[in-house]
Parts: sequence; structure tokens; C-alpha cells
Amino acid sequence: MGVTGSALLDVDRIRRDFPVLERRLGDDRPLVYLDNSATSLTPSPVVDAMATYYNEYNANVHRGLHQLSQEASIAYEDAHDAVAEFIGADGREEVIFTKNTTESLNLVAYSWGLEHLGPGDEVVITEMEHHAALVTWQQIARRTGATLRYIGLTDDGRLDMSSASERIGDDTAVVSAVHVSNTLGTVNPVDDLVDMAHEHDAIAVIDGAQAVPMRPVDVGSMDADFYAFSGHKMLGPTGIGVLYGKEELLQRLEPFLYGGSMIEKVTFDESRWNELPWKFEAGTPPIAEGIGLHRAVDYLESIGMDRIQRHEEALVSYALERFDALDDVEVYGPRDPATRGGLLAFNLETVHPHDLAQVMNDFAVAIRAGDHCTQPLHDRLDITASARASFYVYNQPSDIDVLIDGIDAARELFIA
Amino acid sequence: MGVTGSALLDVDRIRRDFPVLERRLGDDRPLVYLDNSATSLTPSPVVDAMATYYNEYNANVHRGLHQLSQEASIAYEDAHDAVAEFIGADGREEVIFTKNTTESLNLVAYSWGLEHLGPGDEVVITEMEHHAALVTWQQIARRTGATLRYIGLTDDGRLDMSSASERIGDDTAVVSAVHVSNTLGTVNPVDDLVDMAHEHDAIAVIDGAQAVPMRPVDVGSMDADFYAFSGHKMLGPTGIGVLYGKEELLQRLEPFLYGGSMIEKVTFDESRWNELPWKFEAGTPPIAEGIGLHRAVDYLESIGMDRIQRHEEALVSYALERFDALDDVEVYGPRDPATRGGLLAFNLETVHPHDLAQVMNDFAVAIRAGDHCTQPLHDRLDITASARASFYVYNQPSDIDVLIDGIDAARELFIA
Amino acid sequence: MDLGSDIYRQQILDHYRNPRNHGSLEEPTFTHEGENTMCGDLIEMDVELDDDDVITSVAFRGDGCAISQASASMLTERLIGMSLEEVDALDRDDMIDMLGVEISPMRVKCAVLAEKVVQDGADIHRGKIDLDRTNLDDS
Amino acid sequence: MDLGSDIYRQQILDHYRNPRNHGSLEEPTFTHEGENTMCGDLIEMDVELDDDDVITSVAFRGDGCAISQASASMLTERLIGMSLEEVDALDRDDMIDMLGVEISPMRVKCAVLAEKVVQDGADIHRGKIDLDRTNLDDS
Ligand SMILES: Cc1ncc(COP(=O)(O)O)c(C=O)c1O
Ligand SMILES: Cc1ncc(COP(=O)(O)O)c(C=O)c1O
Repeated sequence: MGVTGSALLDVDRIRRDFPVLERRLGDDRPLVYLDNSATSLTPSPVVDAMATYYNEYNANVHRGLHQLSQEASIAYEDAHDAVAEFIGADGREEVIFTKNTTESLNLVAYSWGLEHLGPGDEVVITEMEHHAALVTWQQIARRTGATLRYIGLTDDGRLDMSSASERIGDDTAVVSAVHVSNTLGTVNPVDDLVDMAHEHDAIAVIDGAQAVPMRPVDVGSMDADFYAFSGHKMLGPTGIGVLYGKEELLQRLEPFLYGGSMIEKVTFDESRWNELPWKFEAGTPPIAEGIGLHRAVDYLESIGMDRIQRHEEALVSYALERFDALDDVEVYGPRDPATRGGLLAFNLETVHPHDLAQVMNDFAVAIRAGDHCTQPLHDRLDITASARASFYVYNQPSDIDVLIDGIDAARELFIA
Repeated sequence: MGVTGSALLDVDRIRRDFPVLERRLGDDRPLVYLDNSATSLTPSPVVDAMATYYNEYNANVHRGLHQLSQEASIAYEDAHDAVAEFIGADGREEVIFTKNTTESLNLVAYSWGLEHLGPGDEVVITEMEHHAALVTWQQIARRTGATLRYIGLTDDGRLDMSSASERIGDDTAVVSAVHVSNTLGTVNPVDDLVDMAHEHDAIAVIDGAQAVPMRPVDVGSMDADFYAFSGHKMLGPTGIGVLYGKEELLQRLEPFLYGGSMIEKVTFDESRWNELPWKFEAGTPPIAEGIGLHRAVDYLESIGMDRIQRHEEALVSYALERFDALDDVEVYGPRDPATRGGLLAFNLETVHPHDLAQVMNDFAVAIRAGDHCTQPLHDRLDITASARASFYVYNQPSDIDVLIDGIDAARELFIA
Repeated sequence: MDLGSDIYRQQILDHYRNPRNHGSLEEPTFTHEGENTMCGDLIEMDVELDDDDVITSVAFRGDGCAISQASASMLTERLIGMSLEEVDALDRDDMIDMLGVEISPMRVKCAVLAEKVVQDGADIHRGKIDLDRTNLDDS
Repeated sequence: MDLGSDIYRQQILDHYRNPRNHGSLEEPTFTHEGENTMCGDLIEMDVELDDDDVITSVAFRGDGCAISQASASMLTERLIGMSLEEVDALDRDDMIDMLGVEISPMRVKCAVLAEKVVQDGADIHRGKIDLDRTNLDDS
């Protein structure tokens, strides 16, 4: 089948942890879930960890003195430690729990951006940014009078590094780039981008929403100033995201959301802030979700992020091979599986992606169709929408075969 | 026992839905959970509803075309409808899901405040505000040059309405008040405050974090412009809060967080916003949490909010009666159970509240000790901290008896 | 495999593949365009009225998914002979009935785009509203 | 009821009820104050040194929970005769050992406040740091 067996995970065993994979849809077909870039499925250990919180030590955190609150506080703080270790941060001080990647990026844009940006400053982002970064920097630039500049793309959907060199200059205040594009699959050279930003005394903000689930990430060696990702895309629950920030930057940064537990002392006239990371976690935080995310991190580590990356590459490689045999399908992004994440956006000539997704649904195949929150990139590719298949730890080569069958059926249906 | 039996809920039956109440602590004593104002316990139907989402239709929303995404989208949108009906809003357009009350209030302060406030404008809040409102308006006033003014309190811990009349005037741009104080228990005359704000063309923002769990709330008849509360205090999960806003106000309001799914159209240069309420829900929302909150609302409605209010009153009334017999205990806030919520903050002379909470923990009684995120109010009361017992649907008069036993034991231990 | 029994009924596929009244009119009484930004569906419609405001001919062009294009094609067939009052009375259910298949909530906008375009076009023509183009996401 | 077996051991209660070295010194070599804002614990300590920088007497006053006040009282007894180098070497575990009970993570700050106050006071006295008052929440 063209798939190197040894690169693949033990999918049969992993699938047992995902009860939703037992769903049968439509004509009694087993669910083939290929919408992982939108959100991953959630294994039982993660769901159970959250239920255990609710059923055994349901309490608010912030170091209440009673037993349940102590247990919840420790579990919630431990979750920060686990995430810090998972991404190579220096400690929990550098790990802020938000509600999603989007809030993480907004936190940076509001707290850092409103304070540091002004007319004459340039915000450099890429043409392949997700709306979470693109719209946010666009609007914060507008408010502050800063200028937004875009790093262009090569024809095969990689960042044009000569364009990057042109855009990043002495007026650059911040470089914000996606680590793995959720549409092109491109794995961007974030180490280089971070270096280029730092050479010009700009900060580097990396959107890791698609990277952290798929490959080993070390924010320390990358030297990023901020790094954002979401729990729900890495086997964790909805309602939680992460913002990594360098400790010395976070120390100096003004808070974003104000309220309980991010303060140290409040009077009618003024307030002082709590220590990191709590200074950036106002109000009752996502407690169950933090505990669930911790369990998801453990689950991913028990598989091994290196092995997950190889698994993704093997599936993409097989999918590209099968797609290559279809001459009415256009696949976007780089061809080399080693330089792309485990997702493929594509279009079938003659069949609108929405129609394709609907036909796929009859095959119990879940793919996404639309603009994947990268409308400007779609404009750039001169398309209004695309279909996208994205793979994760429970996917197997036969899922790709079902996908191809669905494409064949859709073609037949619409062209016949 | 001084408790009108008929006012009480069928606690035995309700308790069966809360597995955590089977916990035994310390010396093998059954948990007595009296920290409900910090967070409520979570019944099995709510935990199950979230597990069902993860185990049966785990998907992102935003109207993906595959079956799971359709099911998740409908469930998530239905949750908005259920919450809208529960609080008397006109429809889902008026119900924004945030991560907690704190974010809800920050949303208003940032989106409405940064646009409308400036030097000369006055923000009127109360001396009993929770840090979520107090710190937020304090900081947004500071940024915009607006002046913060406080409505004072009467000696028995009610709002001083003559002070309110003085503070709210033609320069007032916004009146922000807590509905039920989480420290004094006071139920504020929010209808009057809203009217006073509107008479001076100011908007009225109400913090309902403690009110919605305890009593029927109708934002429509109250005529509040914004109304904020949290899921985790009303039997729902962590990670979700609600902001109600009047539709015409929300239509005109600039978005707060930017990103996916809050947009309608994005180009490299500009963006247009999505319809309500999605314009204010950027990124992947708290999907499982919305579904859990929906189930919590159903649970509360199946009991009946009127009956819950009477239950709270009966417990407070009994607790006040027992506290009255102790002459070394000071209880803060109004005496009349009909004008206060189901919580009591107090201090035992000679025993520091932290020590009291720790002794209580030996009795398996969970109370809170500290400043309850109302430091300025504590300063005003001339104390650094207080102990707080707060009641909910699963609490019973015997829980209060155990609380009193704990107080007696603490006194003996520290004074002997 | 019985895909056709569901949303892509033969009829819809037929209209999608061979759209009726496709193209443009020489001298339309009014023309109006609308889109469904989220999905990227686009419909532009030319309408010709007689002196009694009854539709005598109609043509459309557009781009988008099968539901949006087929429903436009099917609607044009029904429009001929209709008075503008009858056009006003069309609603979402008429469109779904006309398509004759179950429309998932996610695709209702695709199904009603053509209806909104002709109704907004008629309203503008009669001076009832002032609008450049219909955008379903605004509603 | 055996509460005493746990955190409120007889010793702690005794020190809390009858604090040793409570009050102030006539001519302290240095005085320093510290607080634990979150809990509202406050400790102010006077220290007198001889020419070899050995503590000859010490007194404290304060307000707060039993752990913070008893640990201050117990610490003052141990400080007498200590050199400033020995004070420097005190750490969190010494305080917890001295209390002789399990300290939950939530209350560690109460247990170490007195230690931080005397250490910061000694550092200021020797010109090592510049600080108005110790605030445990800053650390
Ligand atoms: C009156 C009041 N407002 C706001 C809040 C903050 O709620 P959350 O922590 O869920 O944001 C609370 C809860 O602590 C509260 O009692
Ligand atoms: C690259 C990228 N950035 C940001 C996001 C936004 O993540 P969330 O919706 O969890 O905020 C996504 C997911 O859609 C993404 O793929």
C-alpha cells in the first residue's frame, strides 16, 4: 500500500480509547474522522480525568483551605507544570491557561500590542495566517496606527524567505507567524523567523495550534517570545488554550483580563498584580479543562511526539501518493511530506467542496469544506473554498482509501 | 429546628445526583460542602452530557458539513437558546458564551468602555463589587481618563441609595453593580439602579454571578443593558460564562476578541463581523461546556428557581438563628433572609478565619476563608479576612449544625 | 450505493448540471446579485416584468455549491408568470419544498440564496429598500 | 476529637496563645516588617546584634493566623545566639521542621513569613538589599 508499516502507530490499540470511533453513520458505515485540524477526538482517559474532578474533588482553586480546594489547586497547578515540560518552557510561570489559541493571541496583541505599537511600527505576519492571528493583528494595528505587512508565499505554498527578509526590518516591532499552516500544511522555518525578528529587536509570536498536536515542539530552543496553542486539537477538552511567554517578558507585561486571583492587593484606588502565571488568569480558570489537558499531554507523551510526527508523515505521504493518481484533484501546499503537517487541503475540479463534503458524509467520512479561517489565503490561491482532510493518531491508511472512494463517487455523481 | 420544612427542597433525592457528596474526609466524616459561592458541585447529568459529547459527537462547530459537526453545532446553538430562555433574554442573539463572569465583564469594559469612556465621564460602581468588576472598571477608567465613583453602604451592608442618587448623575456613563454580593449576601435593588442609570443616559451592567444560581432572574424586565454570570456556580462546568447584552447594543458594539468564526469576510486589509452572538465568540468556543451548561439549566428548571430561592432563604434563616446564639461571632450583611442570598460571611473573635477554615476541614466542612475577591469591602469593614459559608440545593439544616459544632470546637481549641 | 435518495436527488443534480434559464437577459427590468460569503455562493439574476409587474422572463448566473445553483435554476422556472406579490410571499419553506430533499441546517443559506436575491431585487426595483447587494451573512 | 494530632499541635497552640519574645526592643540593631497580603498575616521583628553579628535579643509583634504567629514565636527562641550567617542558612524546611506538623501547600507562606522577615532585615542591615518591607506575594 505504499505505507511504511513501521512508521505507523499501533492504531488498533489507540482506537480503543476513542469511543466515538464506534459511531456508525448514514448507511451503517463506521465513522472515518478526518477533521482533526478543526478539533481532535478525545480519548476516554481525558474524559475520565475531568469526570473524576467533578465527582471526587470538585472545588474552586486559588488555594482555598479545605481539602477539595487543595486537591483541585494542586491538580490545576500541576497541569501547568506538565504543559511547561511538554513544550520545553522553563516552568509554570511561563504557561498561561486561556480558553483557546485565539484568546492567547489576543492576549499578546492587546497587552503587548496596545502598549508597544504606534504609527511607524510594523507588524509583520504571513499570507498564510489563520484569522486568529490575521484579524487580531489587523485590528490592533488599525487601533494603534501601526502598519501591517505580509510575508508572501512561493508557488508551492511555502513562505518566501526573501520576502521575509524584505518585510522584517528596523521598523518591525513584532513578527507573528503560524508554525504549521492549517490549510497548506506547510511547516514554517520558525527558528529562522524568530532569529530574524530578534535581529531587528522585534518580538516573535508563533501560532502553534497545528504544530503542538503533531510534532515535538521546544519553545526554549526555538527562542520564541510567545507561543500559542489549543487543548482541543491535541486530544484535550474544549474551553482551554495555552499561551507560552518568556518569563522576563511576562513580568513586564501589563495584564489583559482583570478580576479575581490575578491581583495581589486591591484598594478602591489601585491594584497590584499577582505573580506569574496567575497575573494573566483572571477569574475562575478552566479547572476541569486544565486537568483534562494534563491527561492529554500524558497520553501524547506515552505515545511519543516523535512517533506521532512519523505517523503523520506516513499518512500524508500515502495520501499524496493516492491523490497524485487523480488528475482532477488539486492539492495545495508543499509536496514533501517531511516539510508538511498531517493535513491536506484540496479541490476536485467540477465538484464544489461543500458538495464533496456532503457526499463524503454519506460515506461516514468527516472532512471539512470551506475557508478554514484563512480567507485571504484562499483569495491568494484564487479559490473561494477547499476541502481538507487531516490526520491524527487514530487514523490509518484505510481511512485514506475510503476518502478516495468518496472522491470517486462524488465525481461520478456530479459529472455523469 | 426552626426550619420550615416545606420551604426546603427534597435534598435527599437531589444529593443522589452529586457523587462528590459521598466523599469522606479527615476522620472518616462525610463532606459538608459550604463553599458554593466559590463554585457549586456538578451533578451527574451535567458531567454525563459532556461525556456524551466527547464520546458520541465530538466535533468542532461553526456548521461543518459532516454529521458530527452538525450535531455539535445544533447542540451548541441550542444551549444559547436554553440560556436565553432561562434568564428572560429575547433570543440567542443576546447570549454570548465567554469563559467566566470575569471575561464577560472585561468584554463590556474593553469593547464598550474603550470606545465610550473619556475624561469627564464617570463610572459608578459599588463598594461591594467583586474584583471582577472593581479592578476591571478601575483599570479601564485609568486608561480612558474616566473617573471611578463608588456607591457607599449602610451600616447593615446594604447599598446606600441616597449615595447612589448622589453618585449617578449627568456625567455618569455606566453604572456597574453586583446583583447579589458574594460577601455580604445583599440582594441589591438592581431594577432601581438600572432605572437611575437610564434616567441619566448611562448603561447598566449587572454582575449576576451569585444571583442567577440562587433566584429567578429576568434580564428583560430588569432592563439591564449587560448581565454577566458563570456556569460553574450554577451546577454547570468550569470554563464557561455568559454575557447577556441587549441586541441593539450588541449590534453597535465593536468586537472584543478577534479570530475565526466571529468574522463574515476577511481580506488582507479589512474585516467584517459575523452576526450575533457569534461576533463575540472568537475561535473554537467552549463546546462541551455549553452543552454542560444547557443541562445544568435544565436541572435547575426541573427543580424550579422559585423553590431554590425559598430553599436558600430557609437555610440562611436557620443559620442566622444559630449564629445569633453565639455572641463571639460577627455576621456581615443584612439580617433579613428575604433580602439576602444563601451565603454568610462571618468572623469568630479570637480565631483567625484561616485557622477556622482549617479546623473546619478536620470536620470535613468546606468553607472559604479569605477576602472573597472583595478586598476593598473588607478594608471598609476594617477586617483583613472573613470566613464564609454558602448554601445550595443539596445543603440541609444538619450541615449548618455541623458548621456550628466546628465553630464551637475551634473556639475551644484556640481559647482554652 | 444510494446517494441519490438523499440530498442529491436526481432532480437537483439535473438542474445543477444543466441549469435552466442560465445566462443573462438583453433588457432586464431589474438585476440583482447576492452572496453567501461563508460558503462562497454567488447568484446574479436578471428579471423582466410586464406592465402588470408579472415576470415574463428571468435568467441567472452564479457560482457555488449544487444546492445554491440548482435551487436558483429551479426557482427561475417557477418565477415566470408570477406577480411581484407572489414573489414577496415566497419563503424558506417553499424553497426547501421545491428542492424536495432534506436540507441540513448548515445548508439552509445555500437553499434560500436565490429566493432572497429575487425578493431583494424586486424590493429595490419598487423603491422599498436601498441595497447594493444581498449578503446572507448580514441577516 | 483529636484535632491536636494534626496541624494544631499543642506546641503551636501554646506559642499562639502565649507568644514568646512578644513586644519590642528598646534599641534594636535593625527592625523589619513583612506581610503575606493574600492571607493578611503581618510580622514585625526587632533584632539586636553584638559586635560579632550574633543575635543577642529579638522581639516580634504581628497579626494573623496561628501558623504565622506561632512560627514567629518559635523562631525567636531559636534566633538567640545565632550568627547572621546561620540566619542566612535558614530555609523553608527548617521552618516546617520546627513547627513539627504537616503544612499544606496553601499555608507554606504563613509558615515562612517570620524567616523571610528576619533574613530580609539582616540583608538590609548589611546593605545587601534595598527594600521597604517584605511582601511574600512578590516572591
Ligand atoms: C459576585 C461575583 N462576581 C464575579 C465573580 C467571578 O466569577 P468567575 O470567577 O467565574 O469569573 C464571582 C465569583 O467569584 C462573584 O461571586
Ligand atoms: C493555525 C491555527 N491557528 C489558530 C487556530 C484557532 O484555534 P482556536 O479555534 O482553538 O482558538 C486554529 C484552529 O482553527 C489553527 O488551525
